[in-house]
Amino acid sequence: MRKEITSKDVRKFLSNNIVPIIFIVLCAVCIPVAGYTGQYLVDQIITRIVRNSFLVLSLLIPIMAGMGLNFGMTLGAMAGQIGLIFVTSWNIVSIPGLLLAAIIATPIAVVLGWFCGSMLNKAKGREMITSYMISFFMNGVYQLVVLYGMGPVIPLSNSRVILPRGYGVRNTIDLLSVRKSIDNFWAIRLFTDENGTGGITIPVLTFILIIALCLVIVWFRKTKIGQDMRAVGQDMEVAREAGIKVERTRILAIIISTVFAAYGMIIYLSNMGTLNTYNSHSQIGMFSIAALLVGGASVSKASIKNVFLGIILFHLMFILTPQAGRNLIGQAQIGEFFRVFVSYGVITLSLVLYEIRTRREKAESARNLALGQKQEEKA
Amino acid sequence: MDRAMEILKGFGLPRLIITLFLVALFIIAPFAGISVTASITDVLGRFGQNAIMVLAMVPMIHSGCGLNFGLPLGIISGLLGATLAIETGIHGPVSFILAILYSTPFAIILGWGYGKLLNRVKGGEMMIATYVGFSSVAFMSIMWLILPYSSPTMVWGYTGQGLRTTISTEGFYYHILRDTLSINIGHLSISLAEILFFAFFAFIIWAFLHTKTGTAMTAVGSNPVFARASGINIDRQRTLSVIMSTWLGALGILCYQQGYGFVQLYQGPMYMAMPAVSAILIGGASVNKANITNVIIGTILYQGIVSMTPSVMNSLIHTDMSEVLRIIVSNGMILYALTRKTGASR
Amino acid sequence: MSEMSKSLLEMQNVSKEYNGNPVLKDVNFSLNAGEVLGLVGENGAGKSTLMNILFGMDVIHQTGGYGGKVLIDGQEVKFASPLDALKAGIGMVHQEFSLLPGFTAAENILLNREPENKSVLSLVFGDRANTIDRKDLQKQAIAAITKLGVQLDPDMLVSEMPVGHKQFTEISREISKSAIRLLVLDEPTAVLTEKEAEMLLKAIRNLADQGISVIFITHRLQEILDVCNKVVVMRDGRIIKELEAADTSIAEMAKLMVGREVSTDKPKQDHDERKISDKIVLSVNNLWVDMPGETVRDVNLEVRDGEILGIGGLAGQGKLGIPNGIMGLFPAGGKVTLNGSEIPLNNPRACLDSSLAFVSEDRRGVGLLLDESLEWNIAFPAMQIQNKFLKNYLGGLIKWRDQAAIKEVTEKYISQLQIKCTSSTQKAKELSGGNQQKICLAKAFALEPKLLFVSEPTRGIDIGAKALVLQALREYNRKNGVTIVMISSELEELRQICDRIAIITDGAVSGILPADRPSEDFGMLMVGKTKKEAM
Amino acid sequence: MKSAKEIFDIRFFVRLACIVVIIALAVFLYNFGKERTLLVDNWTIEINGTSYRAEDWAKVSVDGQKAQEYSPRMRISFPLRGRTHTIAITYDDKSFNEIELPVVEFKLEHDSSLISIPALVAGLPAEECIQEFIVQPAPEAAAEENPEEAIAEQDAGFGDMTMEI
Repeated sequence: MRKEITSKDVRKFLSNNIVPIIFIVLCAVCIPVAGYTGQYLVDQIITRIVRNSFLVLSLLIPIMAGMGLNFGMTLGAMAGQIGLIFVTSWNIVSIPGLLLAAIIATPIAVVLGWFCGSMLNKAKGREMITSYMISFFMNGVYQLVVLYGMGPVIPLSNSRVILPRGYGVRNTIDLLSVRKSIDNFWAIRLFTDENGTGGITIPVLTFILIIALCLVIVWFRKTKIGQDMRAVGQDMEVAREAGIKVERTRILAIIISTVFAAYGMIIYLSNMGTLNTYNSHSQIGMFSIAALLVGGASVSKASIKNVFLGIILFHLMFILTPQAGRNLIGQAQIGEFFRVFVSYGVITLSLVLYEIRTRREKAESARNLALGQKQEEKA
Repeated sequence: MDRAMEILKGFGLPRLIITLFLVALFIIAPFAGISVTASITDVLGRFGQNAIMVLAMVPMIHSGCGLNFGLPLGIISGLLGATLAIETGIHGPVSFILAILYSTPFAIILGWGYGKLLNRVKGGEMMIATYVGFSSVAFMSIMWLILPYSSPTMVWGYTGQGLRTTISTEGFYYHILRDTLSINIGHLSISLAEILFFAFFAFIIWAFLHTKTGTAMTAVGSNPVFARASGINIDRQRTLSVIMSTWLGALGILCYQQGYGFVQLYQGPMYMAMPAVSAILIGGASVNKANITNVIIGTILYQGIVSMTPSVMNSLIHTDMSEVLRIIVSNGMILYALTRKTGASR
Repeated sequence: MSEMSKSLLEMQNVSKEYNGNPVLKDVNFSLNAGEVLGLVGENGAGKSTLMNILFGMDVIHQTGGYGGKVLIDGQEVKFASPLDALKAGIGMVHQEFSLLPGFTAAENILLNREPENKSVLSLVFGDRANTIDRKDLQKQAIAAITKLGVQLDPDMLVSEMPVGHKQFTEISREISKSAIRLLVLDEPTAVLTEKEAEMLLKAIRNLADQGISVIFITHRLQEILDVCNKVVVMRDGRIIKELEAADTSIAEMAKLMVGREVSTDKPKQDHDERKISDKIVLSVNNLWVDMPGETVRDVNLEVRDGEILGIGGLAGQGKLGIPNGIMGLFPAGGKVTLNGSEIPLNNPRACLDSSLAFVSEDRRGVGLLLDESLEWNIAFPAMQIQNKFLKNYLGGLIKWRDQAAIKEVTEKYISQLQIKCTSSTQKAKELSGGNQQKICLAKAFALEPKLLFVSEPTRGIDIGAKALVLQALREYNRKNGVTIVMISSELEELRQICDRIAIITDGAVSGILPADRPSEDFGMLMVGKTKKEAM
Repeated sequence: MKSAKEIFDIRFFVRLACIVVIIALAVFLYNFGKERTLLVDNWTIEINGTSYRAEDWAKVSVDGQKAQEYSPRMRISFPLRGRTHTIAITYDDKSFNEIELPVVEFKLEHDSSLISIPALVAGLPAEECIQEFIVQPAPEAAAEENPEEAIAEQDAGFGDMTMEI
C-alpha cells in the first residue's frame, strides 16, 4: 500500500528538519560560487571529520540524559590541552605522547566533569545556560593554572612550552612532535598527482578510533546505565520513584561527556598541529554544538547520524563561505563573518524551535478536548 | 547575634568576600605606592561609564525575563545611533544628543522583536538571549562592512568601504559628560554630569516602577500566574520591559563611548553583557529580583575590583593576574546566582 | 485452605494525627489472601493517610509516626520506606501514572529492574555497565501481562497508548515484582473508558484467584459490588462500617459515605428564609476546560442573582476546572453569559472587567505574590483593573501608585477580616495559611465584584480560620448582595453556607439540589448516579 | 557500614589492577615515547684529564639508521625515542684502514646529551663518553609573547571569527 503524502506531512518534515535543509541549500548555492574542485572538497571534509567527530560525539550522552547541549564540554577540551602541554614539555613524541596525554587528561576531565555535573544538579531546568557559564568560569581557573601555575607550582621548564620569563605557557605551542601521528600511522592516499601531493588522504587508524567510539556509544545505549540515563532524561521524578539514582546518573553523563571531549580535543589538536593555549578550547564547544545541530539534532534528541551529517554540512559551509564571499563581493572577510553568524544563528534557531515545539505539545491537549466535544455533538 | 547572622546571610558570602577584597585593596593601595584619590577618581569614572549598562538589566529582571544576556542587541542599537550621528558630521554636544535620538528607534524596533521572541520561549530566556546577542553581533559585523557609510573618520582609508573596527569619538562626543561639571579636589576629580546622567535615568526607572504599569511589571516577574489571573497581559509587560532594557543598553554604550573615547564595532559588543550581568549580581540582585541600589553597589564593587586589582597586584607581586581574576570573579558570581536554590523559578 | 483463614494484612487501632488534628481514629480491619477489599469514602476521609501508613511513606515519619499496629501474616511490621513495603510484597498503583512516555510497555514494567547480561566490564565500571537482556526483559514483561490477563502489546510506546493501557502497564509493573502479595489500586478506573474498566475489573478478579490480595479504592460503587469481597467505608478518619459486598447496595454505601449522624444531618446554620430571585446572573453552556487533573467536559449551569451556589463533587471530577476555565486561567471553550452579555473565554481581563472575581484554590501559586507586601497583594488587581489607588499626574499620563490609599484599604481589610500580621508591609509568604486565605478574599473584595468565584476557601487552614472565612463570605453575600459561587470538596461546608449545591461528576453537572436536602442525595450524585436515580 | 569483605571483593582488585596497569602504561609510555636529543660529536675532547683527538674521518650509524660521515669538528644531532640506543662507528686508523668498532649500547639520561666519537674509538666505556648537553637559550628574536593580552583580547571577542577549525 502506498502511503499518501499529504501537505501536512511535508510541512512536518520541513519543520522538523529545517536546519539541515537550510544548510543543504546554502552549500548547494556556495559550491559553484566558491569554485573549489570536488577532490579538494572531499579531502577537506575527510580532514574535518577526522578532526571533529570525536568532539561532537562527546555531546550525545548528556542529550540522552536530558541535560541538553553540554556547553561544559569546553572543560574536557581544557583537560585534553593540559595533557598535551605536559607531554610536549616532557618531549614525549608520536603515538605514545598522545596516549600519555590521554592518560593525564582522564583524571582531570573526571574531576572537572564531576564539578560540572554537581553544579548542573543544582540548576535543574536551566542546565544549558549554567553549563555555559561553567565553561566561562572554568576558563578563568584554567588560565590561572596555565598562566601562573605552570612553571613555579607545576614543575615544567621546557622552553618550547614555558615562556622565557619562567612561568606561564606560551600563547601557541607547536605540536610537531605529535602532529598527525595517528593519522599518518596508516594513511591511504588516493588520486595523488605526479608529485605525490594533492588528492585525498584517508587516515585509517583515526577512522577506526572514531568508529570504535560510535560502537561504544551504541553499546552504551544498551547498558543499564544507558537505560537509566534515557529514563532520567524523560522524567526525573518517575526515574527517582523507580529507585534510579537521578543525581548520580546525571553527574555520570557529564563526566563521560567531559572525558570523551578531552580525548576528542587531543585528536583534534594533534591533527591541527598547533595548540593555541588560551583560545583553542574556548570556541570548540560552540563549533561542535553548532555542527551537531546542523545535522538535525535538537536539544532533546541526537543520534550518531546527526553527528556525521552535521560535521559534513557545517564544515562544508565553513570551507566555502570565505571563498564564496571573495568571489561574490570581493571580500573574504564577509564570508568569514557570515559563517560565524550562521554558527551562532543555527544554535539560536535550534534553541528557539525546541522551546516553541515543547510549548506546542503542551497546547495539544486542549485542542483534543474541544475536538472531543464537537464529535460528541455530532454523534 | 542571630540578627547579624541573618543580615550576613542575606548579604551573601560571595558578595561579602568581594566587598572585603575591595576594602583590602584600598587599604593596601597606599603601601603599594598607589594614590587612593587617583584610584577613587578612576573607579568613579568607570562607574559613570558603565552604570547605565548595568541599569539596563533591571527592567528585564523585574518582568521575570531573567538576566539580560542579550544586551549586545541594545549595544548594537547604540552603535547604529553613534555611527549615524558621526556620519552627519555634526561635532560637539549635539552629536551626543543626535546619537541618542538615532539609536532610539532602533532600540525600540529591535527590543520589540527580541521581546516577542522571548515571549515564545518562556523558561529558556537566558540561553536564547545569549545566542540572540551573539548572532546579532555577527550579523552586524557583516553590515558594518557593507552599509553605505561615507564619513572619512569611520570608513577604512584604503578601500573606501566598510567601517573601521574602532572609531574615535574625539571631536564628536568624547568626554562630553566626563568633562562637564567636573569637580577637582586635589587629585580627586569627580564628573558630576556623568553621575547626574546616570541618576536621571535611574530616577526614571525608579519612578516607572512606582506607576501602575511598573507595578504590573513587577507582579509579572514576581508571579506570572498571579498577574495573569489579575488580568495583566503578561506578554505585553515582558515586551515592554525588553524594549526598556534594550534602549537603556543603547544609552549605556553611548555613555561608555563618551568616556572611553572609541566606538568599538564588529566583535566589540560580543561579551559586553557579562560584566553588566555580574555587576548587578554582585550588587545583590538575583535572577528575578533587582533594584536601583543593586545597580549602584554592584557597579562600584565590580569596577572597583577591575580597576584596583591590576595596579595593586602589579606593584606588589609584579604579576598582572587581574584579568584572570576578573574572569573568575565575574563568571563565578553569575554561576553562583544560577545555582542558588532560591529564585530558581526560572 | 487453612492458609486462607489466616489474614494477610491486619490493622489494629491505627490512628494518626497531623499537628494535633486527628485524621485517623481507631482503624481496624483485616484482609485475607486472595481477597479483594473495597475502600470507599469521600476525599479527606483518611484513605490516603491509611495507605501512606501501610507503605511507610516519609510524610508519616516526618509528622510523628502513627498509633496502633499493622500486622502482616500476624507479625507486626513498621516499614521505614516504601521500598521495605515492596520487599514485603506490597505494591501500589497510584492515580497519577508514573510512566516514561518514550519507553515501551515492557521497559516501563521492568523499570530499574531490568534483567542484565553479566559482562566483564562490570568488574571495572560497576554493575550498571552490564547490558540489558532484551529477550529476558520481553519474557518477564509478557509473563506479568499474562498474569494480569489483559491485552497489552509489550513493544508499544507509552506515549502512543490509550489511557487504559497505561493503567495496565502500571499494574503489570507491580505484579512483575517478585513476591507481590498485596496490591493497592488507587482509583484505577477513574480515567478509563467503560470497556477498559471492565477489562481491569476482570483482571483484578484474575489476580485474586491467583492468591493476590487487592485493596481497591474507588468512587464508582458499582465496581465495588462487581469485584470486591468486602467493603470498608470510611468517613472522617474512622471506619464507619465493614460490609460484605454481596449483601450491600450502592444506596447503602453512598449513605454511609456522606451521611452524618442525625443530629448534624440538618445543617447547623439557620437557613434564613430569604427569597432568591429567579433572575439568572450567570449562565454557562457547554463549557469545556483543559485543566490537568480537573478536566471539565460539558458543563451547563445557571446562577441566580444574590444566591450562594455551591459546587461540589469528588476530586478530579472537574469541579475546580469550572471557575478556572471561566476566569481564563486554563484553555476553555463553550459559552458563558453574564447578565445577558457573553463573556469572552481565555481572557482573564475581560472577566475581571465585567465584575467577576475569583479566589483561587491555589493560594501560593495563583492567589498571592508571595514575595511582595500585603498591601500589594490586596490592592494589585483593583489597581490594575479599576484604576483604584492611583494618583494621576500630567492629565492621567502618569498613574502614580497612591501608597496612602493602598495602606488605608489594606488596614481596613486587616481589621475587618482579622488578619494576623505584623504590619501591612509584611511579605505575604510569612503569613499562615488561614491568613493568606483572608488576604486572597480581601483582594477579591477590593475589586467589589458582582459575582465572586471562591474555590476551596478552607483548604489547608485550621478550624478557627475556616469558620471566619465562611462567615466573611456569608456576610459579604448578605450585606453587599454579591452572588457567590463557592467550590469545595467538603459537602458539609457547602451545605452550611450555600443555597443550592451542584455536584460535578466526570466533567459534567450530575445534579443541582437545594442545600437542605439530606446528604445521601448528594452522595448518590457524587458517585455518578443521575438526579433521577437519586430521587 | 560495609564490612571489609564487601569492600575488598574481586571488583576492588580488578579495579586496582586496572589502575596499576594504567599507571604502568603511563610510565612505560613516558620512557618509550620520550624523545631525547643526542649530539654525536667529533671534536677533540678531554675526559678525566686525558685528551682524545678528533677522528679525521668516521662513519656513524645510530640505532642502525643511515650512516653519516664525519670529518673533524662536526656535530650532528639525532632525535631519539626511548632510553637505550646503539651506536656503530667505522673510522680510519692512522694507516687509513677502515676499522669497524663493535656496536656500543648506551643509555640516555638527559634531555639532551652529547656523545664523543673519539672517546668511543679510544675504547672508553659508553657512560664516560656521554655528557649532558646544556642548551644555551637562544636570545629571543621575536618580541616576548604576552598571554595576558591574548586573554584580554579573547574576552573582548576578538580572534574568534577567523578561527580555523
